[in-house]
This record gives sequence, structure tokens and C-alpha cells, in this order.
Amino acid sequence: MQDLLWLVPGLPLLGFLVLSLAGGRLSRPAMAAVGTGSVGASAMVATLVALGFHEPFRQVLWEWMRVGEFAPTIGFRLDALSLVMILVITWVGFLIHAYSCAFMAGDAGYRRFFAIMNLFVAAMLTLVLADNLLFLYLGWEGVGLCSYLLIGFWYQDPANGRAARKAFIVTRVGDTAFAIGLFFLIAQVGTLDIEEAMTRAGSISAATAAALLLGGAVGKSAQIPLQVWLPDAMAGPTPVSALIHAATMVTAGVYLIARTQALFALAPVVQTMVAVIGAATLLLGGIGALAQRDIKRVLAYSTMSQIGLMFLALGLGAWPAAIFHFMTHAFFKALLFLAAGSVTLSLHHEHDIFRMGGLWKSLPISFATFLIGAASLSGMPFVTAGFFSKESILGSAWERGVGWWSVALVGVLLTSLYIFRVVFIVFFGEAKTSVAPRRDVLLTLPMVALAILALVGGWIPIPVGVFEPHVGVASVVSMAGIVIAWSLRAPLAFPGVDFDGLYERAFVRPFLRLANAVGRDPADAVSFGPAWAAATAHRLASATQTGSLRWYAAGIVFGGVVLLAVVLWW
Amino acid sequence: MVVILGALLLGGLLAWVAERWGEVWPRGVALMALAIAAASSLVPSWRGEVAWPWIPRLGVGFHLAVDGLSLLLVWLALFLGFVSVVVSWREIKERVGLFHFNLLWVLAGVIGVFLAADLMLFYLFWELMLIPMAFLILVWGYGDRVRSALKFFIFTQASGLAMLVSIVALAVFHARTTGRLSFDLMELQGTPLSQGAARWVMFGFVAAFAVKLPAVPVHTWLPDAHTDAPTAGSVVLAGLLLKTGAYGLLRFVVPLFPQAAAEAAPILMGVGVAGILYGAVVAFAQTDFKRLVAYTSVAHMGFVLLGIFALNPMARQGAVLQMIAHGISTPALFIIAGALQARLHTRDLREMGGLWAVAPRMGAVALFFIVATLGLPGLGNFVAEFLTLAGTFQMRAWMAAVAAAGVVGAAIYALSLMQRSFHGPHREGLVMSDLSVREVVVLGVMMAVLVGLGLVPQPVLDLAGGAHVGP
Amino acid sequence: MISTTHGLILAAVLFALGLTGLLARRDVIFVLMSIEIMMNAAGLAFVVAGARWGRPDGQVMFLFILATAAAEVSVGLALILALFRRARTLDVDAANRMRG
Amino acid sequence: MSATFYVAGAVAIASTAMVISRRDAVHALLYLVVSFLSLATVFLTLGAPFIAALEVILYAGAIVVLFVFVVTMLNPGSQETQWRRPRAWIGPSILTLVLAGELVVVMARGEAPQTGGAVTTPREAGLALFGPYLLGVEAASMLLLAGLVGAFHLGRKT
Repeated sequence: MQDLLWLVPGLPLLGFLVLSLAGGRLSRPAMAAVGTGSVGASAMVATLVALGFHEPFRQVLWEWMRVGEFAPTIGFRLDALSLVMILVITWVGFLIHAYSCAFMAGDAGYRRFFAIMNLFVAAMLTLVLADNLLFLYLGWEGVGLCSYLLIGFWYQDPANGRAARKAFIVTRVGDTAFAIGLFFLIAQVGTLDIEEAMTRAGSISAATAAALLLGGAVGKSAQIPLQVWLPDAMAGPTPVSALIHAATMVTAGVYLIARTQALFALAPVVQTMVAVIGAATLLLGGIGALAQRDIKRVLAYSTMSQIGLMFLALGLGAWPAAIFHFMTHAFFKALLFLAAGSVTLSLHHEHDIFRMGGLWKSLPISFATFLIGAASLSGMPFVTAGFFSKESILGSAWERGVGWWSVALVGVLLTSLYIFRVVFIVFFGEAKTSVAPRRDVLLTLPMVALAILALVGGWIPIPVGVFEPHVGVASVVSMAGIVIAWSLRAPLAFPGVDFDGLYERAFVRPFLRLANAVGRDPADAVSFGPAWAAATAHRLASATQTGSLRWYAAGIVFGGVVLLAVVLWW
Repeated sequence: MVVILGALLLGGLLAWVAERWGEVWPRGVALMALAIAAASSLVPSWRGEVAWPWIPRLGVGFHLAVDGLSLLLVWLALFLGFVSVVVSWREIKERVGLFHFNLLWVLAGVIGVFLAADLMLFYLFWELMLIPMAFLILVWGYGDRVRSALKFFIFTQASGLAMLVSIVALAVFHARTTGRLSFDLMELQGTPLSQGAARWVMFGFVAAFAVKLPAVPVHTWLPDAHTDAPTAGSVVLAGLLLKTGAYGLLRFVVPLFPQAAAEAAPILMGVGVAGILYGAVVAFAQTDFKRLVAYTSVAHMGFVLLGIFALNPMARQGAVLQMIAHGISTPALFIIAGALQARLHTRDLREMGGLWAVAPRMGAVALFFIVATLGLPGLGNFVAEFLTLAGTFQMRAWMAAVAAAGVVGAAIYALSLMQRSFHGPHREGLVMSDLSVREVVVLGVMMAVLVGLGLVPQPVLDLAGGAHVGP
Repeated sequence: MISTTHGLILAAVLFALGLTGLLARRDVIFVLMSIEIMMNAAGLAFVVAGARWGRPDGQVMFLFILATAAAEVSVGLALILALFRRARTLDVDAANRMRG
Repeated sequence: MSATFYVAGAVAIASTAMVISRRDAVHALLYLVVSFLSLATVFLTLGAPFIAALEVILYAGAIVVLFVFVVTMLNPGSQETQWRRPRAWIGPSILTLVLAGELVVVMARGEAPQTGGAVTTPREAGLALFGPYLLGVEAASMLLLAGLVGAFHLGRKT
């Protein structure tokens, strides 16, 4: 049973290959079947593997390369952490794929969409299953590429292309830090095997390595200061947003830090930095979400904020709580995106929440599922999954000091504030637009399944740790948030830190200026120099060719005079 | 080994003659010659040595030898030879015979360079590949081809002369100590040189190889030559001629002058890093598809230079792998540029956009090679760049860190290339046919090779690892 | 009994005078005459040197110079004729079509 | 003997200076004859009667006659008046003065031996010519032939 592990990322990859190489001959239902089926099969395999899981094990397919001591493999390693990850990724991914079959119906790039989605899932599974950091990096970059392709999926609009490139390049900045971290580890411990590197890590300056890895995690997980790409990433189709935000991509950073926990534990300074970044992003994301008009952007800021919460937990050393929250977040955030997608689909791709209203009657299923998602996000006690994971994070924050705890509490308040504000604006009040409800079982079923998960997901026992829920101040605060939200239904705007503008001025424009300046390749002067000298010499030499006999004779005489003078007085 | 060279040289002459029987004949003859050469390169027994006296009075011998590095590059050369013949099937219509004559002679020169174990013989082949290449640009090129061909010729010729001086000087120094004049590589190794002499003699070699590589700031012939060359010319230029520079550094500079090379290493690594960053920035500013790709070559060969002079086994392996991977990915981009030019009659990116809508297959293939260029893991370029930088990091950490910033630059130019050509709004009237079967086959094989290099690079690393390079 | 130095100085002065004529005159006939003077001066130097050693070699060299001068003047005068026919002038500066 | 040398040398210099400075080609030619004749005298004082004779016959005779032919054929008049400005003499004069100065320095530097005073007879010269210098004579004959052919070819009215 365990030997099937390689099929977990292998099946989506196969799906990608089939769709991209032979897909032209497939009918549209067949494309959907291949695309969804491969992820579904992968989810089944993952479940089978999980059922037979006793203890961590590795499966090495082949040795990737060997240079001296350095010998990374193409191999997988399954332990409690990666088990949780693959189950969430495959199942949530499967539901999103199923939803996409209906959501993307009629799009010209149907096959391309499923091919890239499959590759995306495969890359993410590689990331979480890799037994060494280099192979992990492969998945890491693969996820980046697929996010680029999916955000820019509707490539005809240059704005989408810009958002896609922004996502790729900003995350690549983080990835480069990650890569340098890998170089550092190779130089210091000589291996990238995660287990071995962690055991040997004591002997090195862990702070440098941890800080560099953190750079990568910050980029992928859209934390301050590399969070700017995430809101723009909403340019892609809604299922893509669901996939990026819920199960894959942005959680990669959380996974990476949890995976290299031993390294961070050796570097308290860096770990505190993780917590600070998480706390800052938690608050900034929450405030940012309040100021948005686009329903998907609200969710994007929400994701940023929730990942910030996970980072906070990681920084406080409570990585099991972070992973627990990752799981519940995957359920309810995917649910929120899918529900939002079904709303916009019924409203002719209207994204502005202030042009919606009173939809609870016309779109009951969307309303119900969105409400469940929102409740779970804000952590309704007992009945939602979000409650359990949030409480466990708050609990560990309390242990580390009241300061961290109160920051997290503010985050909780902001969360229920912005999400119920959206609920009230979108589903209550008077109707403002015509609604053409799209009813499709493929749209509804995944939403319902996710809604169930968002409700009961907190009871799922996960192997990384056991969490005792208890009703605390947080529940009260989050209820209060809902009440306040009712009074905040008007559009809000407040000045925030303009990261985009800052980066535009600090990096983008100088780079463009530099590129313009050197675009004509000033190094060509190297060749102009000798060329100019040769041309000048030619001009001078040809000027002496006057054709005048006497001139030539004078030249000869002059030469004779000089030569004689040299002979005489040298 | 002689069979390979002989097949290519004779095949070239025959292809020239065969022109009178019809247009297909030269192509067939060229393929035949390549097939013979390829077949004989696969026979293990040829991997011995050929050492015949040639000009005994001067100690010049016809000495060919092969090791893992040479073998890899010879295979690359033959592979790209096939590719060149196939991609020029439709593009070249005039003087077909002469074209294939030049093509095969360039290949023979390149392969000779990779095999020569005698410095005079090496120089002979070095010059042999130069002239037909200049003709390829001059006769079948586009745009300002005369100027480009001349620029290419002058740059490489002038630097080649510096190398000739160094070769002779080295032999003379050797003769002074041992009393025997010889140009044989094995004999010249370990020639005791004073520090100053070693520096100057090495400088001559480095000058020639740096121009060919090309290293900043003597790279400026490359964009012009690439832009104006026919597709097959660009393929050979990017895939092979640049590699001869790197090969020379690996084979001659480092083993012959270990001391001086170690001294000069920081400077040359700095040049490599400068090339990586400079190439990335300048590439971004280009509007000509081929020119942009040409500047990416500058950046990629910067990695090679960095890897060679990190003087570390890991970095050197990376550099060798980069030579191979770049030898596949960049020619592929030139083939796509050529395909676009054949269909749209322009290479100007400002006139393109949204081509995915009309040619999705070509778009996907282009995407593949573009992400290979930006070093996506799983493809050969990534393994190469990673090993190079990881090896460099062990020697000079900050240089590797700065060079890694070039990877971000690569993402910027590569994605902007994709955006401006295949993504973006599709223009009315910008219609073209998708890739033909012939093109798909060629590019598909190249894709497979890159994926193979990215996931199973070990055979290549083993071959290169056993090579006789380094002190 | 003549000082060799004086003989050679005489040759040098004659040579310099011929050269001045060559450079200063524009009439081709004068140019040709100046050349004759210079060759003559060179011959004189040979003869002086031969007389210094009492050997005939200097005179032999003079004979060779004489032969050269004869050939030169015949060709030179023929060239003058050709130039005059073509350009209707004897100005050397007019014959400057080989300007670079 | 040496007095003759100095007088003849002075005449040679003076007449040569007149040659290059005359306006009329015929006048110049007459001075040229004087120059050649005085040089012949110089040769006599140097003990080279054979050369003196050849100087008179070939230079003062044949070559000058050739010049006279050409001058009479072309009758160029004196176009040079309008070309010749005194300024045109400055450059060449300075140049040749420097050259002459250098030559004189070279000549005066070495020791100043006297010439032997012995006469080299035509016989001796002839033996040398047809002995060690035979090849040179043959070459000279070829040169003269070439000159003949060349002059003929160039002189044809085409």
C-alpha cells in the first residue's frame, strides 16, 4: 500500500501529460474526466496510503544527481505532516477540479486549464512529499510556474498578464533567497536531505539558513513584505484562486517552516521574526480586507491575514496548531471562493459587492455555503472547524505572552468584521442586479461537501497533535465582530501603506530606467573604439596619398633625413 | 574520430557538388554524412587516440583524443547538426549545396576543436569553423548581414590571433626548458612558467575564449551575428560556437595554467557575474525576438564562466551541464524565432502578441523553452545553474548570491518575452499556421532531451566528471 | 692627392642640389634633369671611394649607374612625351590622378 | 692637382645650382653640360680617366642630346613662371639643407685619408667589368634593353 506513494503526485502529472500531449483529440467531457479523475484517483491513493500509515517512511525513485558528497534524490517521504498536507491537497483539489468542470464550461482554454491545474496539484504534492530540499524546490518552482500560467489564464487581457508576471517575479525574489539558503546548507552541512540536514543543523549557523528559508516562505505565502502579488492574483479564474489560496501555493511557506522547524528552533531570533511577520500580516490583511469592493479581493486579503495567523503560530513554535489551521482554512477558504464564484457566475461576472445585495433568496445554496464558510472563518464556537484551529493558536499564543495573544485577538475581531460585512452586504439588503442563477450539480456538490468539511473538519483527528477546544475570549470577540459588521455596511476607505507604489518607485522604475539606459548595449563601445581608430587611421593615411609626385618625393626625403638623424645621434 | 571529421568534410564537398542534381540532394547528402558521423561516434572503439606526425620539424602532430567532456560536446554538435539541416529545409532556398557545405564544415571545425589534443591542430580547427560560419551569416542572413558577419569575423579572428601568439609562446617556453619543440597538449602541461609569463600567455588564451564565450564586455558581436544569421546559423552559433569558448577554458586555460588561473579566478568570476546581470537587464530591453534570446545567451554563458572559474568540482560540473542544456534550449528558441519570422516576416515583438490564439502548439512549445531559459527545476538548465551556484557558493558566497539575483532577472525577461509574443491581446489579421510536423518533431526531441537532463542528469555528470580537466 | 672627405662632400652637395631641384621644380624636364644630377653625384661618391683604395670597383659601379641613368632617361623622356600628349602640360602636379 | 679638383668642384656646384634655377629649359641644359664637364675634370683629378671620358661622351653627349630633342619637340615655352613662386623653394631648400648638413657631418666624421693618386686604367676597369662583375654587366644590358623597349612603346603615337 505504501509503495503507491509515488502515484500521489504521479497521477496528476500523468493527467497533465495526457492532456497536454494527446489532449487535442479528446472531447470536452473526456478532458474534464481526465483532469478531475487524475486528481480524484490521487486522492483515493492518498487515502489508501493514509489508512496504512504507521510510521514515517521514504520511497526513493532514483538518485537525481551525485556530485561528490552531494546526492539529492527523486524521492518521497511521508510523515504526519506531509500526510495531512497530501490529504488536504488532493481532496480539496479534487473538489475544486469537479467544480471547475462546470465553472469553466464554455471556455476556449478548457484543456489548457485542466492541464495546468493538474500540473499545479502535482507540483504541490511534490513539494510536500519531497524528501530533500532540492526536490522540494522543484515542486516549489513548479507551483510558481503554474500560478503564473493560471493567474494569466485569460492571457488576452494584458492586465492579467501583468498580475501573473507580478506573482511570479515577486515570489521569485523570495525563491532566490530560498535557493541561496539551499546553497548555504550544501556548503555547511553538505546535504539537502531534510531529515539529515535537520539533525546536522546544530553544527551550523542556523540563523542564516533559517532567515534565507524564511525569505522563500514569505514570498510564496504572501507575507509582508512580499505580499503585493496576492490581491492581483485574483485575475485568474475563481477555481484557480480557490486552489492557490486554500490548498496550495500560499500554504507552501507554512509547510516549509513547519518542515524545517528544527532549524528555526535553533534560531530564536528568526523564529521571533516569523511571528512578527505573521502578526503584521494578520493585521494588515484584516484591515486591507475591510477596504475592498471586489468580493475576491476581500477573500485574498483574508487569506493573507489567515496565513499570517499561521505564521504567528509557527513563530511561537506551535507548528501543529499552524498545520491544523492550514487544514481548516483549506476547507472554509475553498468553500468561500467557490461560493463567491457561484455568486459571480450568476451575476454575469459582477465582482463588486456594493452592486450585489439581497441574494439570500435568489441564491440560497450560495448563501448557505458562504455563510457556513464565513462562520467557520470567524471561528463560531463548536459548530465550525475554524473554531478549533483558531482556539488552539490563541491558546499557544497565550502561553507565550499576553502581547502575542492580544494581537491574535485583534486579528480575530477583524476577521469576523470583514467577512460578515461581506455577508451582510451581498446577501441582505435590497437586490441591486438581475440574477440568473446557474444550477449545476457539479457546482453545488463540491460546495456542499466543503461546507460539511468546514463544519465538522475540526473533529477530524490529525496525526500532528491533539487539540482541546475551549471557549475563550476569542469566541466572544468574534461574535462582537459580527455585530459591529452589521453597522459597517457602507463602503470604507482608509489610507494604508502603499506597498505597490513603494515597490514601483523603489524597484520597478529604476529597473526600467536601467533597462532603457543599457538597452542599446553601451558595451558595444568596445568595438566602436577600435573601429573608430581604424577608420581615423585610414582617413589620415589616405590623406597623404595626394597623387602629387613631389609630395611623395618629399616624404622619401623626410624619411631619409629622419633616419640619418637617428643613425647620427642615437 | 577521423571518420567523423572525414565524413563531415567530404560530405560537405559532396553536398556542394550534389546541388546540380536537385535541391533535395544536398540535404540528403548532409543528413547522410551526419548519420555516418553519428554512427561512428557511437562505436566505443573510436574513443582511443589518433596521433600521427604532421609537421615533425615544428613538433606539430595530428593528435586527436577524446574524453567524457569531448564526447558530450561531439554528440551535442552532431545532434544540432541534424537539427540545423532539418530546420533549414524550408528556409534555405538559394545555393543549397554551398549552404550545406558551409554547415558541415563548421560542424567539422567545431568537432575538431573538441577533439584536438595538439595546440596547432586546435588552432587550425578554430579557424576552420570561423570562416564558413561567417559565410553562413553573410550569404543567407537577414538585415545588415555584411556588417554582422564582419563584426563576428573580426572579433573572433583578432582574439584568435592573440591565442596563436600564446600557443607559440607556450611552445617556445616549453622548448627552452626541455629542448624539444612540441605543441602537444599532454606534453605542454606542466611547463614551468614564471608568474609573469604564465599571466601573459594565459591572457592570450582567455582573450580568444572570452570573446567566443562571450563574456562581457566583448560580447557585442553576438547579438548582431545571431540576429542576422539564418536559423541554422543561429542554432550552430548558440549551440556550438559559444561552447568552444567554454571548452577552451576548461581544456586549456585551467589545466595549462593552474596557478595563474587561480589568481585570475576572482576577476573572471566577476566578469561572469557581470555577464549574468548585464545580459538579463539588456535582454529585457530588446524588442527583437532573436536579439533578446541572444542576450539571454550572454547571461547563460556568464554562468558557465562563473562555474569554470569557481575551481570547484561541483561548479565545474554545473558549467558543463549548462553548456549542454544551453546548447539545447537556446537553439530551440532560435528555431521558434525563425518559425515566427518565416510566418510573420518580422521578429519585432512590438508587432506580435496573442499568438497563442492562432498557434497554441507553438505557444506551448515556446513556453516550455522560455521556462527552461529562466531555470525552472525539472529541466536541464536548472540543474546546471543550481550546481554552478552551489559550487560557487562554497568558494565565494557573495558572488553566488549576487549571481542568484540574475535568476530573478531571467524571470523578468523570460516572462516579458512570453507576454509580448504569445500572450496579450491578439491582433486582428495576425494569422499564421501552427508548427508543422517537421518542426514539432525537432522541438519535441529537444524538449525530451531537456527534461531528461533535468531529471536524470547523472549520465552526463558522470561523463563530464571523468573528463581530463582542471589541475 | 685629394682628400676623400672633400670629394664626398662635393658629391653630397651636388646630390642636395639635385634634390632641391626635384622637390622645387614643377616642370617635368627639370625634374628629370635633377634626377640625372643626383645619379651623377652618387656616381661621384663611388669613384671617390674607388680612388681611395686604388681599386677599379668604384668605376665599375659608376658604369652601372651610367647604364641605369641612360635607361631611366630614355624611359623618362618617353613618359614626358606621353604625359604631354595626354595632358598638354609638363606640370608634374597635373599628374595626380592616383590620389588616395 | 688638388687645386684643379677644387676649382672644378666649385664650377660643378655653381653650374648645378644654375641648372635647377633656370627658367628656360635650354639654358638649364647648357649649364648641365658645364656641370658634367666640370665633373669629368674632377674624375680626372681622382685618377679615373676612363670615367671622365664616359662622362663627357655619355652624359654631356648622349643624355643631354636626348633632352634637347625632347625640349625642341615639345617646345613647352615657360609655363613655369606662373607656377613658380619663391615660396615654393623654402620647404625643399630647408629639407635638403638639413640633409646636406647631415651628409657632410657623416662624411667629415670618419678619418680623412687621401686618395692614392694612382690612375686606374681602362684596362683595369675593363678586366673588373668582365671578371667579377660579369653578372652585373649582363643585368645592365637587360636594363638597357628594357629601357629601349619601354621608350619605344611609350613614345609611339597612339
